[in-house]
Amino acid sequence: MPSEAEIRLRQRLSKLAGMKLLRGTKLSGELERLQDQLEHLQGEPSAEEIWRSVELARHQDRPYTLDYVERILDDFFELHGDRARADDRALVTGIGKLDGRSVVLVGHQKGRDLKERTKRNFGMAYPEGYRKAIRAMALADRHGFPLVTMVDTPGAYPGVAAEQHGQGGAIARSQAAMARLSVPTVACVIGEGGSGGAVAIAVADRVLMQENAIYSVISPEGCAAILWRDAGEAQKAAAAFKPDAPHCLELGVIDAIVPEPEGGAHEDPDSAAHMLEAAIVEALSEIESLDPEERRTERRAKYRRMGVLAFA
Amino acid sequence: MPSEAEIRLRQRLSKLAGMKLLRGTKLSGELERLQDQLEHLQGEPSAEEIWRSVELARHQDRPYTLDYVERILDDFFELHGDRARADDRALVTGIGKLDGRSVVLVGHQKGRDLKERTKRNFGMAYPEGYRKAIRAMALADRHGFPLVTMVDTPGAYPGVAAEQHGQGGAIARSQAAMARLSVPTVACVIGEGGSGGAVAIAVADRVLMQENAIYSVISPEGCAAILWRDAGEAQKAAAAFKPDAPHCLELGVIDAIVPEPEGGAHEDPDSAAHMLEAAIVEALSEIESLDPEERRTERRAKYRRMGVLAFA
Amino acid sequence: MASEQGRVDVSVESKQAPDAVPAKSHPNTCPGCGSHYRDDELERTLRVCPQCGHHFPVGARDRIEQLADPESFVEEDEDLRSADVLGFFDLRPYTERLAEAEIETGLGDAIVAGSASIENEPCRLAVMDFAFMGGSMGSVVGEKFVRACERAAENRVPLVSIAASGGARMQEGILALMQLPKTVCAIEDLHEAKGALFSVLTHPTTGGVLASFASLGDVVLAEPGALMSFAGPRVVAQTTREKLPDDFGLAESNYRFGHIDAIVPRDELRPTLGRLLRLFGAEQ
Amino acid sequence: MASEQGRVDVSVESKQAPDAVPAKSHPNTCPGCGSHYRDDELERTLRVCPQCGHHFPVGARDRIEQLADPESFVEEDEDLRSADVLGFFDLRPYTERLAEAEIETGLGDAIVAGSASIENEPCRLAVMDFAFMGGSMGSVVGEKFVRACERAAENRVPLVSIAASGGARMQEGILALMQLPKTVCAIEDLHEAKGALFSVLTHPTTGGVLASFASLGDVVLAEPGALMSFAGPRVVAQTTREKLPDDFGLAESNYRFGHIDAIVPRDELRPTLGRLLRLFGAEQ
Ligand SMILES: [Zn+2]
Ligand SMILES: [Zn+2]
Repeated sequence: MPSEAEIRLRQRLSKLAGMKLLRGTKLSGELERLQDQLEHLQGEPSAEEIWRSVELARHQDRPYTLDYVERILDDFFELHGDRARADDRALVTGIGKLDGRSVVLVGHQKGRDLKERTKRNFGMAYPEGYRKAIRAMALADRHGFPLVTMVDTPGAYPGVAAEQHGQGGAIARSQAAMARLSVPTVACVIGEGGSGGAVAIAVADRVLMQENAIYSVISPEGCAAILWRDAGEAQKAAAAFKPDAPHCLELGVIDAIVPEPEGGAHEDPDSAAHMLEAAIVEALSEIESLDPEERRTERRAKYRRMGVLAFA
Repeated sequence: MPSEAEIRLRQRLSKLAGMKLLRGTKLSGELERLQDQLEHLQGEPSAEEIWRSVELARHQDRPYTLDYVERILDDFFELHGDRARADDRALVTGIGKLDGRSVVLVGHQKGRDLKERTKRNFGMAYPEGYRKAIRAMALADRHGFPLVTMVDTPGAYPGVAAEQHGQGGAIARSQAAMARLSVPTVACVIGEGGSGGAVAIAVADRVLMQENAIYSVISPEGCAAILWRDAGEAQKAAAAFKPDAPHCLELGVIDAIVPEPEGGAHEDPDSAAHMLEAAIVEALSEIESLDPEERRTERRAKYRRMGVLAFA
Repeated sequence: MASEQGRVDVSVESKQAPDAVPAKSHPNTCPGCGSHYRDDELERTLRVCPQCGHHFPVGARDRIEQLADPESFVEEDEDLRSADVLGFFDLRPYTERLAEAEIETGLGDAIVAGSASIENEPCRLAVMDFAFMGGSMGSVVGEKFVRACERAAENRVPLVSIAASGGARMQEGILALMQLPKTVCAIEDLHEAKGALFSVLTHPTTGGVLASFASLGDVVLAEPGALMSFAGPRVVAQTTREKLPDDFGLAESNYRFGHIDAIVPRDELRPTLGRLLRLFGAEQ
Repeated sequence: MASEQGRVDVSVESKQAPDAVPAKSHPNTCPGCGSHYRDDELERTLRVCPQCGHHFPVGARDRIEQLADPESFVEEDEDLRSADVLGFFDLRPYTERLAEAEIETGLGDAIVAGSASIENEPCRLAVMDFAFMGGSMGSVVGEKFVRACERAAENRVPLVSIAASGGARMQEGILALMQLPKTVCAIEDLHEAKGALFSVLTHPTTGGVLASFASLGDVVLAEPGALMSFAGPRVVAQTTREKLPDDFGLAESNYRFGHIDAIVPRDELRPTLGRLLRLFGAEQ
């Protein structure tokens, strides 16, 4: 007998009834997992709840990648530089032990105070950052280390030099590198998952998303500026394109929602790290046993299914 | 009954009798090929003959890479750019048809007049040039196109920006890329094979060298400046470190010498191109039939053997 | 503010904006030199200004006519349409915008795909059309591109892609963003099958399309003067308060910085693709 | 003129030059702050100036003592010697220079290799010595490095390489240049066997060693103030007539430009390598 959450889920899915759901083939298997997740949620997020996610995802005290690294990874050693031009501090890469195994970490990094924000360019990477990430991914693959990424960026940096250095191509190639990896990969959206700059490091076997993180094709302000010609309409825009975790889960874009402490991750970073670690370890244990070739095929098949189509 | 050339060869090799020749295991098989080659040579090159090679290799009318490309390759399409920062004109990459098959070409390019020399930076590549080469190599491997390289550089460019952009690392990684390729690879030293900048694109299944080309660890002037503190002693230096083709063949560094027209390649570029094409096609036909894995193993084994050792 | 990166310049995306800026001039008036042409005049010159060489936009069907051998093009997946999975509503519902775009352009979405031959070399074609909602990429563009990759691999022929796009289609939300990895994964599969992709960038190719399949061609070509940037000029100017270089994001600048293999004037595009098809083609 | 690229600055290579420039000061006088030390004082601080942090050169055997667990180092291939295949003669025969270097340094060539453990983690060590003909790389350096790679792969332990080199050894001509691809191929083999290389660059690491194995570490570390450039400062200055930046080619500049993972002061080198060995080690 279906639970209330499952009924709610079925109702939501029924909205798609007239369309061919690309990922439909996997739906029955996924239903159980979705159900588990939905039990923790209180109904369809309202416009206010979505906006609260936007605010929490950007909260100035929210834990950043390195806050989790120091709580989750042992013996962490940071890898620097793209071996060509620069070491982009908006994106950190390194190796550490997670629950006994060595993993490679790639994550955006924001700054806490003005000085560090400038150094980290507000978490907005240049192409050099993505090239450093590609280098770290290659190292992971060479040594069989799983890859864990942490996504937390308003977006890739939109600057003259960034364009000249090939921002679009770098983001495309970072995704391609992740599509090629033989090792297990887990991506975690831990704050702002802003557009191409986010998905560049989020093409993974399992994509996790914290309860109050956002993941979106455009920032609310950017969307509002284009559609309403008024960045102040950001709240309305967010309600329209729904960057919150429940909607991302429902659309099959992420594989699981990671709970946060009451009030948001910043209220208790230790607990937040503990929950995130548990989710990553669980996700890894699911995929580590797979044959590498099969794992890669499934990863690509997952993205192959993304999207919703109608027919003329 | 051994030919005079073979006797001469044996005499030369006998100088090494007291040492363990690393490539000794292959010597018996190689003797025949060496003999063929040596029949065309007139004895041990003298200091004057070596210097004549240096002069011919640098002759201002000597055919450059693109002179051969237009004579040897059909439907040539040049590939530009390193997909990061620049398109280095000192190193050209492209695809063309050689004797009916598509091949990827990578070669240094000098300029004929002052304007083109500047544009081509005298054939001295920046790291960006080697990164463009690595990109072309990856394309060759992806599509199963054989790789043909043409080596003609005084050396990698020694400038402040070149160092800042990672000249040493780029040269190392270009060699590593060639060591990894599954496709057949042929390198041709067609002029100056200057040091690291040359070997960066010359790690190949078969290394050919034109009769009057040179291949060396350092330029004669550079060596003279260090050892005699006088760049004018270049001729003496060249006689000491022997960058000529016969010596390179004898030491096992190249696999065959490609004849040039009487007086040097510049006297008849069409004939020179014809001879070079024949040699490349012959080399390719030798290695195309091999299993890719075996070919790569043999390529690395060849370099594994290079060097001469003594024992305490 | 740095909040709009990943998006295209508003002016580029005017087709997608609710109150499109009124066209400053007639579409057949050359922005390069001010000359004005009749439709049939421009048709004869492949929509390139004979005076100054300015490349006017070309719709998907016209482009296919310019490139494919006569009668060779067979369209595929023409019945695919976008779905309004988010119930997206700004000033008007997304569904209404889609219907309007279909009526205006006669296209089902911003891409037309099918089999063809160019200079007698068989290939697959995937051609975008900026007139359909600013060439924005949603589920349909992603799906049709992926199917084109798959068929190119099956048939062992190269895929020729012509991009013209303002970026990801925000009305499809996060699923639009997912078309980036979706198309990227398809190219990886194509490459593992030893298939080739030739990517041609036309004005404009920005945002999510540049940050995915358009940048991943084995060979990347661009038309003269085409804007190809991840972030649009207006966003960059607003964010950085820098004065932009005159050739910001243009094909010429991208060529200089090593991002494309060649800038190909429109009348050379067909022979260039023919040459590439001979070099990469099935008879290899 | 541009003829010396690929070679190291003459000053760096003075050990190799026939008329070595007379030492400007006592080797135990700090070039950073002018302080003078007794041997035993410097020994206690790992040959780092306690006043200003200047890192004095360290010979191969001292370096091994600093890094390896006591009694853990077992040398290999100590009997390999260079051969004078070219009959190289400048002001004196190469063979004479080799004999002199061996007597002066007590080493068979510019590299010492063997098995060891660091912080109880087993590894292979390959340590260069600048005192032996400027740390130049000929057949022996190449061969011993390659054997160290092979043994690291066989024993499934990482290889730690400590570079200090003026570049390829010109007295061995083209065979010296061939040590570049030879060591590079060995690292490819090592990587395919899932082996790891940690490369530590010390002052100076230039020319052919930088352009081969030293740059290819899975992790690349450098000591503070170490010169690491392909072409030496003097060659660059002569060729380009540019004024060089103050930190030209130094580890600090290379770090900024993205070429190394970390600058590690000498007293942190052992724990850093220990950490890396735990991360990459066999128990993985
Ligand atoms: Zn005009
Ligand atoms: Zn001092």
